[in-house]
Amino acid sequence: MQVIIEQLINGLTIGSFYALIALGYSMVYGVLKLINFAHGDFFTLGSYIGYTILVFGSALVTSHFGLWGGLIAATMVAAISLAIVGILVERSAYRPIYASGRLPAVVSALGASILLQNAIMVIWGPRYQAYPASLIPNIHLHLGGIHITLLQLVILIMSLCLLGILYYVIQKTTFGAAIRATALDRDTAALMGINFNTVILFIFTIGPALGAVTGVMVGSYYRQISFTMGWNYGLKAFTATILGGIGNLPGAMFGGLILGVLEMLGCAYISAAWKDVFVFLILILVLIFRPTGLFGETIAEKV
Amino acid sequence: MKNNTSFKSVRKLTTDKIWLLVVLVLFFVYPFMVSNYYIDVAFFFGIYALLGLSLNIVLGEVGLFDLGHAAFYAIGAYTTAILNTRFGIPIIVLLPVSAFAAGLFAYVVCSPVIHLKGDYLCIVTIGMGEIVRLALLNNPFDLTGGPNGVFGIDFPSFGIFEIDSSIKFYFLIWVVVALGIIGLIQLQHSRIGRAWNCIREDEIAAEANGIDVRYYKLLAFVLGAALAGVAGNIYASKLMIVSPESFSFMESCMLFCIVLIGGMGSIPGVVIGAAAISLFPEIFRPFAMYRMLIFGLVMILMMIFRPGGIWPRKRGVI
Amino acid sequence: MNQNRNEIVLQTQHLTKKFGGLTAVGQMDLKVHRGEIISLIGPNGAGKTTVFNVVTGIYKPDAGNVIFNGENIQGKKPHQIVAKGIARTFQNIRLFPNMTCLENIMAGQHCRGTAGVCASIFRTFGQKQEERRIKEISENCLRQIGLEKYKDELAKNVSYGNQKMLEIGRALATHPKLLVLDEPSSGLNPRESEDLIDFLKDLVKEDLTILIIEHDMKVVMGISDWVTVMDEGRKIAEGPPDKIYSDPLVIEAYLGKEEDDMEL
Amino acid sequence: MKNSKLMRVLMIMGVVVLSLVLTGPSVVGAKEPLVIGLQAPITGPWAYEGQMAKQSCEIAAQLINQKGGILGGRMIEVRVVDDEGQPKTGALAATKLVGQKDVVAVVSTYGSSVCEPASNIYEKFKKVNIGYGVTAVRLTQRNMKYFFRTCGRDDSQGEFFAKVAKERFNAKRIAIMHDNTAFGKGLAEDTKRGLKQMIDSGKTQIVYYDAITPGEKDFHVLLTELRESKPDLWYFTGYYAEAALLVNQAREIGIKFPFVGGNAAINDEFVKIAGLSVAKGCFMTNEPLPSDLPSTEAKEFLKAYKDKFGEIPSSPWPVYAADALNVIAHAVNESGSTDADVLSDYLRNKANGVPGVTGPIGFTEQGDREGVPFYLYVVDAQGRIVVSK
Repeated sequence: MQVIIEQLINGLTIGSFYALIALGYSMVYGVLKLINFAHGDFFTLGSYIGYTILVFGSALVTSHFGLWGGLIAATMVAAISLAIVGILVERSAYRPIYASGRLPAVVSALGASILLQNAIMVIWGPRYQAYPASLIPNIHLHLGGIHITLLQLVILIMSLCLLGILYYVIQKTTFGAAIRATALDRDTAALMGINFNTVILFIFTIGPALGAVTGVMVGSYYRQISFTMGWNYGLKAFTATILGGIGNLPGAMFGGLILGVLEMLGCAYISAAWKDVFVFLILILVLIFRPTGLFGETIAEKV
Repeated sequence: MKNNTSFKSVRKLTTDKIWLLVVLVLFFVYPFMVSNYYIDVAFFFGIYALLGLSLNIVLGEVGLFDLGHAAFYAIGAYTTAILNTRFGIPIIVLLPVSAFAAGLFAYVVCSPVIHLKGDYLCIVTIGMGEIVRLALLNNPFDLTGGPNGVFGIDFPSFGIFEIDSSIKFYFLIWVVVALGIIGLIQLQHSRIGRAWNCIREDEIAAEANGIDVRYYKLLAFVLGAALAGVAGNIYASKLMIVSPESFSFMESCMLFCIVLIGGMGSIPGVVIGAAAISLFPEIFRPFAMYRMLIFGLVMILMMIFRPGGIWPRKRGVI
Repeated sequence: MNQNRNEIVLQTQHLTKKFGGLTAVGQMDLKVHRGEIISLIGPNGAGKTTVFNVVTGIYKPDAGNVIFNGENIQGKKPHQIVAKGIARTFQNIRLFPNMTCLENIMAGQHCRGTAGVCASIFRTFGQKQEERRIKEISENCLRQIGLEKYKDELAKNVSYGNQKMLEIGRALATHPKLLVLDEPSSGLNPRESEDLIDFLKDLVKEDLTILIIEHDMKVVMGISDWVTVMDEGRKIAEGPPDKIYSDPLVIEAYLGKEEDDMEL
Repeated sequence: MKNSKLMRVLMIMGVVVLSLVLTGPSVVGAKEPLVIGLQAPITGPWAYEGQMAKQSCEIAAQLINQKGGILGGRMIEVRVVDDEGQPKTGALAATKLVGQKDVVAVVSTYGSSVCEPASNIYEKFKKVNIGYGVTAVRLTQRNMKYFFRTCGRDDSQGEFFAKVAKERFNAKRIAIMHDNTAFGKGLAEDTKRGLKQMIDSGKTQIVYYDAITPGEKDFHVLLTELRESKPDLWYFTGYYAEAALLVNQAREIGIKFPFVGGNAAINDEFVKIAGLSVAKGCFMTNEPLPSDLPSTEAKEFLKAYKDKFGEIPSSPWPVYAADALNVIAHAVNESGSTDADVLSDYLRNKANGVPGVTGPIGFTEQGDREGVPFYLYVVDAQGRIVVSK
């Protein structure tokens, strides 16, 4: 019985990372209907910047504030720098293409992803980088016989808090309503006085920043980062967003968590090699019976 | 031919004729002037042209968002590899067989999901692509050889005439591509091509005007898959080994870029797109580390300045 | 009461369609007779377009069935219904914008052609012949609706009025027995409305039945042989146009109860 | 009008073909230096391995040239071709090198599924090619005339692991985990064959056999399953990146049984990522590491490498690439000719005990490296990888 709980926690931990990335992903995707392949690389860039801060800049920070201070400082710097990178990518790669439809934007996003991925490789080198073990708090806990590290618990709690905050901002505040309105129908929202540029500014700072935070979390939790990891996480985030239903931010969150648990079930009860096949089969089955995702509302096509 | 050909169109016809001659001459002369390496580069350009044309049916003509097309390419290649190495069936016989296998696979997989719209269909095709790749990797029933793939595939041979050198493969692939182009042009100007374009323009209106949308979407997928299967067959026989790495999600993305950069629904555009995607990495080989960096940048710039593609399709006079 | 009218072409029996809790159409019985122009009128939200979409197979009804030429077509797919002989237009124009006007008309011919993939690729004799036939019929159709000079113009570049006519032309190209028009005159100026009325009138002479949803009373009066009135998903009256025009129930449905002194 | 579209298509193909012709440089190699080709994954997922192989070959050539080169003073030049660790680009790279007539022989490549298509091309165009990072057994079962390899084979490592499991660990319940790559799965399959004899005698059993997905980060779920299967010994045949994650996360969920890695699983990167506290006590079955190579050539090579690049190669494969170059140079010098048939005959029959960085070099009839010793390594308290007793 204990093992099942432990596996569930493992599944939820993976799921919380997917949820966070999916959230950043579906902020851009929901509003612009743009499959932002570059989001996976925002995540990677965030973890690399976090790594650099931790290794070089944090000597002074950790001496003052201890290990946790270093980690928080790294996360902050990564988030801010990714917010800037997000805006730059939006201005250069996406803004000129809004007018020419969705498919060219996909190719441009792919181009941006390849560009970012190789830029990271050129700057930080092709080798795997490792978050230094000494800088990461490593405390093991035994809650009722279940093996869990403090870091795993902190990350689980932090991601749930971030999800909660963003859920509140998106669902309950007026600015959140503006974002949701733009997601549903950009032109009408603009007619209602919602300034499209501020919405874009918001989603292209919060989205990538969230990716960066997740990047630092993944880096500190697994302590190993590579310049190609963004591609897998990006694909998983896109899957989670679709599973939850396009343009539905809470849906993306739950989609991510469900994806994590599905992967756990596939890996534990079928076989580790076939787990991704299992996950994609479930996704396709869901879409056959609910063509707009789990939480996506089926909007009847008005004829 | 149009009877009242004005002077301008007559002149245009003759220049086209000259250009065709120049191209054909070049096509025949090229392999004898360059080293094997550049013949093989032209061969892989041909493979990507054929794959681009096959995806163009689904993405360019009907507008279905297919990011898992490499799965059909893999089915074609593996059908050829397994049947040839296990049962010794000659490659040429396997050409139609792998086209049929890929087409059948497309029909079986796409039937339950063909009603999905836009991005939902996209993620299903991505899922299908990943399932095929992972299944090949995990070697079910010891059939696909797992990560080592299937090796020892023979060369295609018509009785005594065996295609084993780069030059022969060069002519084989480009003859198949030329046949594909002619077939697709005929389809484009036929009742079926029009039906596909109607579906791309407005699905509801197409259905309400007597076009069986479901049938024609499936037809596009089956034909696209069959053509990709042919490309898989020729690729397998050229490389003599097939392994799952060649059919990754990135490969499907590259095919997607070929159709978009070339020009959706435009056959000459897709061929140029294939040239861009397959020749670019080779020409920029000396830049090594920075090669892919420039490649990503070019993709962005291309979409900013030519969103419609290098040679977009013009709705011409019929 | 329907004295000298010929046999029924289309009939709906207790047709019901619900969207969630809302009953858009409840127990609707509609009868359309051959060779006539029937108008279906009623205030906004009366369920006219919903009846339309159920008859043409876009929506599946919750209850009741649709009989066309004696055959129950309820539950059939729209393209099968078109093949049976019901062609339609849409309230807001749904042409194929990036295709030429001729191609739009040829699209209508699609269900009448038979050329398959092989025939198209190898250009068999039958296929070439069929293509030529389709092209000729389409060009005649364009000439019939007066748009042949826009033959190679993209549909989206043509004026709104012409787009309306083009959509009707496309529907006609499917050789229908029953033409179903959804507010054909909306957005047309008076002169274009008159042309439309004359055009529809001589269409009927060629053994074609027309069912129209319409708001413009002048067009309804000018054109219909029979009028059916709907309100809140139910049929409240039907009969020849002049009788309907003065029917108190109809006026009440349109203008609400209190104003008694409504000047006509 | 219809065929004008067809003409335009062919016209464009002509322009593209034309541009290709112009860019085809005609290679005029200087007559004097003796060119040895190196095909390696300079970019792509294995870029790190490729670059180390390139540096190793440059050092090997530099050492030979310092001693006056071969064939009476001809200097050795290394010409590098990148195959990105992909089968398709592997074939292209091979065709490129084969086309250059001045390339005498080729040190070709890392990764069995990339080497496969490349060696077919080298065989067809009669070019001696020596694999340095390809351990799949089947590569030398194709009775090829021009293919050799300086690294060991999976099956020899599999048998070594079986010996270690019996004598050193006396393990009854063994768990084998691979990563679904050509190398990882090959070694896992050969280890299962190596253990067959012990399994049949009922002494041991394989309680866990599964694969991770390369590129993944989180293995907690899989490791919990592993823990539940209660093995005494855990053998992971994948690469060091995933090995570090696995060992780290295994300790997190309370796994105590010993970890043994395949020959690509443990290097100083592994120690850095896993952290010293976790890496301490991990074992590895591996060919002799450069630092443990007894021969004088090894010391000389490592010193030159360290002087030029600041650190010695962190995995065994680059050193095999250097030895491949050494044995080619030696064969050319001894046989006095650059003809492929002469070279291949020399390597197959006359080359035994050729002094090399990884010890004496000789080849079996099929082209495998003779007598590749395997050692059991362990990470000691200071994080150094040393031969375990």
